Amino acid sequence: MAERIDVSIEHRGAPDQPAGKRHPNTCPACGSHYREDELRASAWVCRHCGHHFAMRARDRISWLADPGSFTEAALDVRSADPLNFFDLRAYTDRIAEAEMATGLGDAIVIGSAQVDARACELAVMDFSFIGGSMGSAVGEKFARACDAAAEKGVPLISIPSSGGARMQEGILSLMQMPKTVVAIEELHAAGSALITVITNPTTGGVVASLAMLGDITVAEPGSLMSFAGPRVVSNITKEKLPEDFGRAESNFRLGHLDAVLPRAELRPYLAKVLRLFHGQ
Amino acid sequence: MAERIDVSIEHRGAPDQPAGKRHPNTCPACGSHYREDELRASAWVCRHCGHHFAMRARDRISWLADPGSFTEAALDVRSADPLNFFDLRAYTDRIAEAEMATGLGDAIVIGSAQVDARACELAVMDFSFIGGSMGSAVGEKFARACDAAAEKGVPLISIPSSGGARMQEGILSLMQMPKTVVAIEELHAAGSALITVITNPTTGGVVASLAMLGDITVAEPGSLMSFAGPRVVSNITKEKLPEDFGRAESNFRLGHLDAVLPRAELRPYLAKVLRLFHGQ
Amino acid sequence: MASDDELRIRDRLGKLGNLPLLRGVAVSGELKRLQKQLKRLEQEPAPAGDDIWLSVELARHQERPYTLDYVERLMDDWTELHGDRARADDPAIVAGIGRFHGRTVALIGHQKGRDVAERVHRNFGMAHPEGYRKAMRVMELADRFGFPVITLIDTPGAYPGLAAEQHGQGGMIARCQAQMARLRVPTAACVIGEGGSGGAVAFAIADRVYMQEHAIYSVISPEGCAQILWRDGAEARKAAAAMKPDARHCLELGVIDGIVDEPRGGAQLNWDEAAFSLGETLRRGLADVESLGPEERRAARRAKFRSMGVTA
Amino acid sequence: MASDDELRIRDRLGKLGNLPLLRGVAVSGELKRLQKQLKRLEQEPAPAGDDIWLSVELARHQERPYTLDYVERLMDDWTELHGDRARADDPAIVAGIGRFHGRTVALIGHQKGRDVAERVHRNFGMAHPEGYRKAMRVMELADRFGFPVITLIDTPGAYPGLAAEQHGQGGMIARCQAQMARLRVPTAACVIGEGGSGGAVAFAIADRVYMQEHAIYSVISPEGCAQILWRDGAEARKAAAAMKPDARHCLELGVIDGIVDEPRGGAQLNWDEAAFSLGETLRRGLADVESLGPEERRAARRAKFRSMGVTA
Ligand SMILES: [Zn+2]
Ligand SMILES: [Zn+2]
Repeated sequence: MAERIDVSIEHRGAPDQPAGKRHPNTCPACGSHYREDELRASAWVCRHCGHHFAMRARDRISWLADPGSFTEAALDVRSADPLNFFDLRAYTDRIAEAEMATGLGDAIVIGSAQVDARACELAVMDFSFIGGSMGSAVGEKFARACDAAAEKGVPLISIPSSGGARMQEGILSLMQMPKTVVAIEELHAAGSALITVITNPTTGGVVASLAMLGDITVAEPGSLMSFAGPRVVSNITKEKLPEDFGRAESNFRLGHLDAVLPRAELRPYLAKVLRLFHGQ
Repeated sequence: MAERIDVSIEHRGAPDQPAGKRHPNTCPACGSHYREDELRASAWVCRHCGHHFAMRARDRISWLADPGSFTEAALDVRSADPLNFFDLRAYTDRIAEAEMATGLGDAIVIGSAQVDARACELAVMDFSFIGGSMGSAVGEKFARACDAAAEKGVPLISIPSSGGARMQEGILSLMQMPKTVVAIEELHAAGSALITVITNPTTGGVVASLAMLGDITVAEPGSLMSFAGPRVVSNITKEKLPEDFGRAESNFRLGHLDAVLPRAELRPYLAKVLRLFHGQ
Repeated sequence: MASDDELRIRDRLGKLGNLPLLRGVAVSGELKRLQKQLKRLEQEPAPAGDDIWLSVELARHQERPYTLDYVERLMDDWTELHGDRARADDPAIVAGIGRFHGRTVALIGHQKGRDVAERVHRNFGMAHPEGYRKAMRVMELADRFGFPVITLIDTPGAYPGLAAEQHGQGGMIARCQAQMARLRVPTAACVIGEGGSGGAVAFAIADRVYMQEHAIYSVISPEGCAQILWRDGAEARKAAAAMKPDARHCLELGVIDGIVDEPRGGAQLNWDEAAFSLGETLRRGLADVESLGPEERRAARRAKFRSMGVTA
Repeated sequence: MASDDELRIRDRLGKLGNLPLLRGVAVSGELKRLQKQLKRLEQEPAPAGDDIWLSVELARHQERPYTLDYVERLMDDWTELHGDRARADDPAIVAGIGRFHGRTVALIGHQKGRDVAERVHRNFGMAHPEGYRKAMRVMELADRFGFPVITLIDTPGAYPGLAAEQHGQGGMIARCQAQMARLRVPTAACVIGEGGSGGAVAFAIADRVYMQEHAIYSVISPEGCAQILWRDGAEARKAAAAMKPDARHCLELGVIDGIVDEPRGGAQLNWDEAAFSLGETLRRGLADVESLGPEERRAARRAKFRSMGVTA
């Protein structure tokens, strides 16, 4: 039997973690080390080589939204455990631990904001919460962000980062794909735009649903975006994959992205796009 | 400057005419020779090797439509000469000669018919009239066939065969592309189906308009169907083209056709499809 | 609009599964179906480890009927349509039109191969983006002519090859779901074997979604789940027991609208009986939503999927 | 609806060209434009051999402004969109959104290269099917958001390569025309250089179609026509004189709705002036059809193309 593709968490899609523990503030590309405040000041971009570190959801929002403009929504939505799932550990334990470690309710933060004085909704994922995997809570919150944008007639800026589906929620995690898709359909029916910023990594079920339906879709440099992760694909093809397999640059070349934008250019780009969609 | 592609008559797309005159009733594939009545009896298919000879438009209609069911329309529509076009000869002379030689008003015959007792409209092209080229008369008659099918709520069976646009009508021949396209849009808006049977050869502007917009599109075996003819393409690529370049079999493999059907299977297939679209 | 009886039963169905699953879903004339499902949930015990694993095995049984076996038994004047009008005809997906209980419908399904050569040709039912594009073309045609759409789901998953990724596998699956969410015609889907992750869900955004009794529907294969969570692919039985990909649990979780009975021992033992049962369910499913207007039907379909999931 | 004055002038325009060209076309507030075109047809002599050949040369002039040169001068907040979401981003076609006279529009055009490297990169403005698919994606987006669509046409023709044929060049051009015929938003097109055959007409199904004074629009290049009809590519001047691909003749034949003045001597001599003139025409063209409802506008667009051609 041939190998299967899954939309579940693919840890292999996570940022490179070579053997030995590297401090999260050490640049994996050039080895430069930064203090937390230095990284924050540079929007988590390595000043030496330009490597884009992952950004936490709340950091991303503080950096992107006009100061004081963000109002978080659906703070109370939490993952349930409908299957009483237990592998080597209980799913409820994994959730509790992730909540403790990240200070987040689940792998997404949503709410309303202004960017360069234009109103929008934000839906920003956080890879540090169980690999940014999409379970019912992520699906529900993303869908509510669509609802809010549709209701207010403003664009939704979506910033995915995900290893795939939350397999501990079984088939219900798979159903978050159509759930987010129909929410986007309703958003579009209401005349609002979806602007998507792919960040590293975005793989699995999120790619086959909410991440690839943007009216405009851009990515940060070097971001991995693929449905199947590179290791699954190389196991299938039995070949060495192209160096830049699934990276933003090759996805741009292959017609899947409107632009690859260094973080420094992202805010003015989004401000411009908001002006264009607000003008109507 | 790189070579250009044109939608004009491409004589190179015509059925093979090797050096030396071959009698039209001699099979170009195996050399078998037939009397006219033999060819008619076999629907112009070589009994020896299966080669499909070109069929004249009226022969095609007699063969396809239920006996006595065909009523020709727009018999009076003729090519005009809006540019007073003169190359080595006058366009008006070419038309007059074609009319004499073929007994047709132009390179298409349209009308209403029944196929296996189901009403439909027919639009059948004839390559022997100036290479089946599409000028204003062909465009107008095809569009009227669409109008009639839309009005009666029946499917249109379109059987193209064309070397491309009628360049002696200049830009007006190019405009027959959008003219037939908008006629098909109106046909679709009225809920009628377009069923297309590609015959050898179908190239140039007809491919980039009426021939490729069928709801169902099938082809006779071996039919050439390409926008640019093989010689233009091989001049561009400077390579030997695949043996079956542009042939029905490769177009099927490449996703452009629903089926490749020997002439013997075509009538029952069309009857079946008419039942399916009439059932609504 | 739902009758009081329907709402009451839906409520009980929801409570049984402890789920907010049926919120906002317009229903019509499906009282009997709901009663039957309720009875099933109340009277039959939920399957556990061994039962679930049996379904995993039967869902993958190499004698199980495939899409074209059902087409042969359920459709008249079947006309298969080929090609994505761009670059390929993907044999892992079958699409066409035919007459089903007297009216023209479109049918789209994954297609596995029966012998080794056909399995390779059909790529084990794992589609490329070109296959989903072919499906979308036929859905568009069906919608334009008012043909109801039936989908049959039977795939280990979308093909994870290099070209598939380069040609936008993820985006195509997303757009296929979006297109199903946009259709104005009645739609019914059934998982007839393996409902494997994104490759399966691409065809599952239907007004009525069914599973055969021994079909499975899951976010990841039991082997894949075991590999990741147990770090041992051999723990697939444990993973299956934990993920509950069987029809009974999918019904309880509100993910499907009903279960299609199989011949005793599995569909592989009697293709005709399996086909009859599937055909009756699909016919009733389409009839359930036939009387709704196109907008209402589409809104109900979207509302159903919008409501799926459980949050605390 | 057309005023009596408009109908009278349209009638005279038609008679001048001896054509049934304006039948069934709904018009609105374009009296001034028609009067100007009428004056042009009455007062300026029709160009013959040398004048036509001058336009052929100017249309291909390597200093002539290209699509992105006009974008730079006419659009604010220009945002180029890339990729067909399937397999490529075709640099021979530029597509994006931006602000034009205060409102968001989509703009799509062929793009030639200025120096040798860019010419190769842009494939001399000859698009692959993937380029037309990118254009269709942006048209769909524009239609959904109510952005008017502007197309700028400047291509020797669609690329006649092997892969282009294999990926359905003809079908894609046909579907691109069909999509333009379906758009609900106002649309305006202008041939800004070479309007070469099917590759050009793919973008030309607009409410208002213009040509710059020295643009050409033809079914085949003069060289190609000469090769086939005179059996000698060197007879291109004769072929051009016979085919009459110049703007004045296209207007007379009812194929375009107006001519955009160029700076004296040609657009290549003053890009800013050429851009200003083009921008004013496009703005007026969109305004002409703005007040129509989407259905009426689309019906008028279709009726215009349905009426093109001359039969005896
Ligand atoms: Zn660095
Ligand atoms: Zn023979």
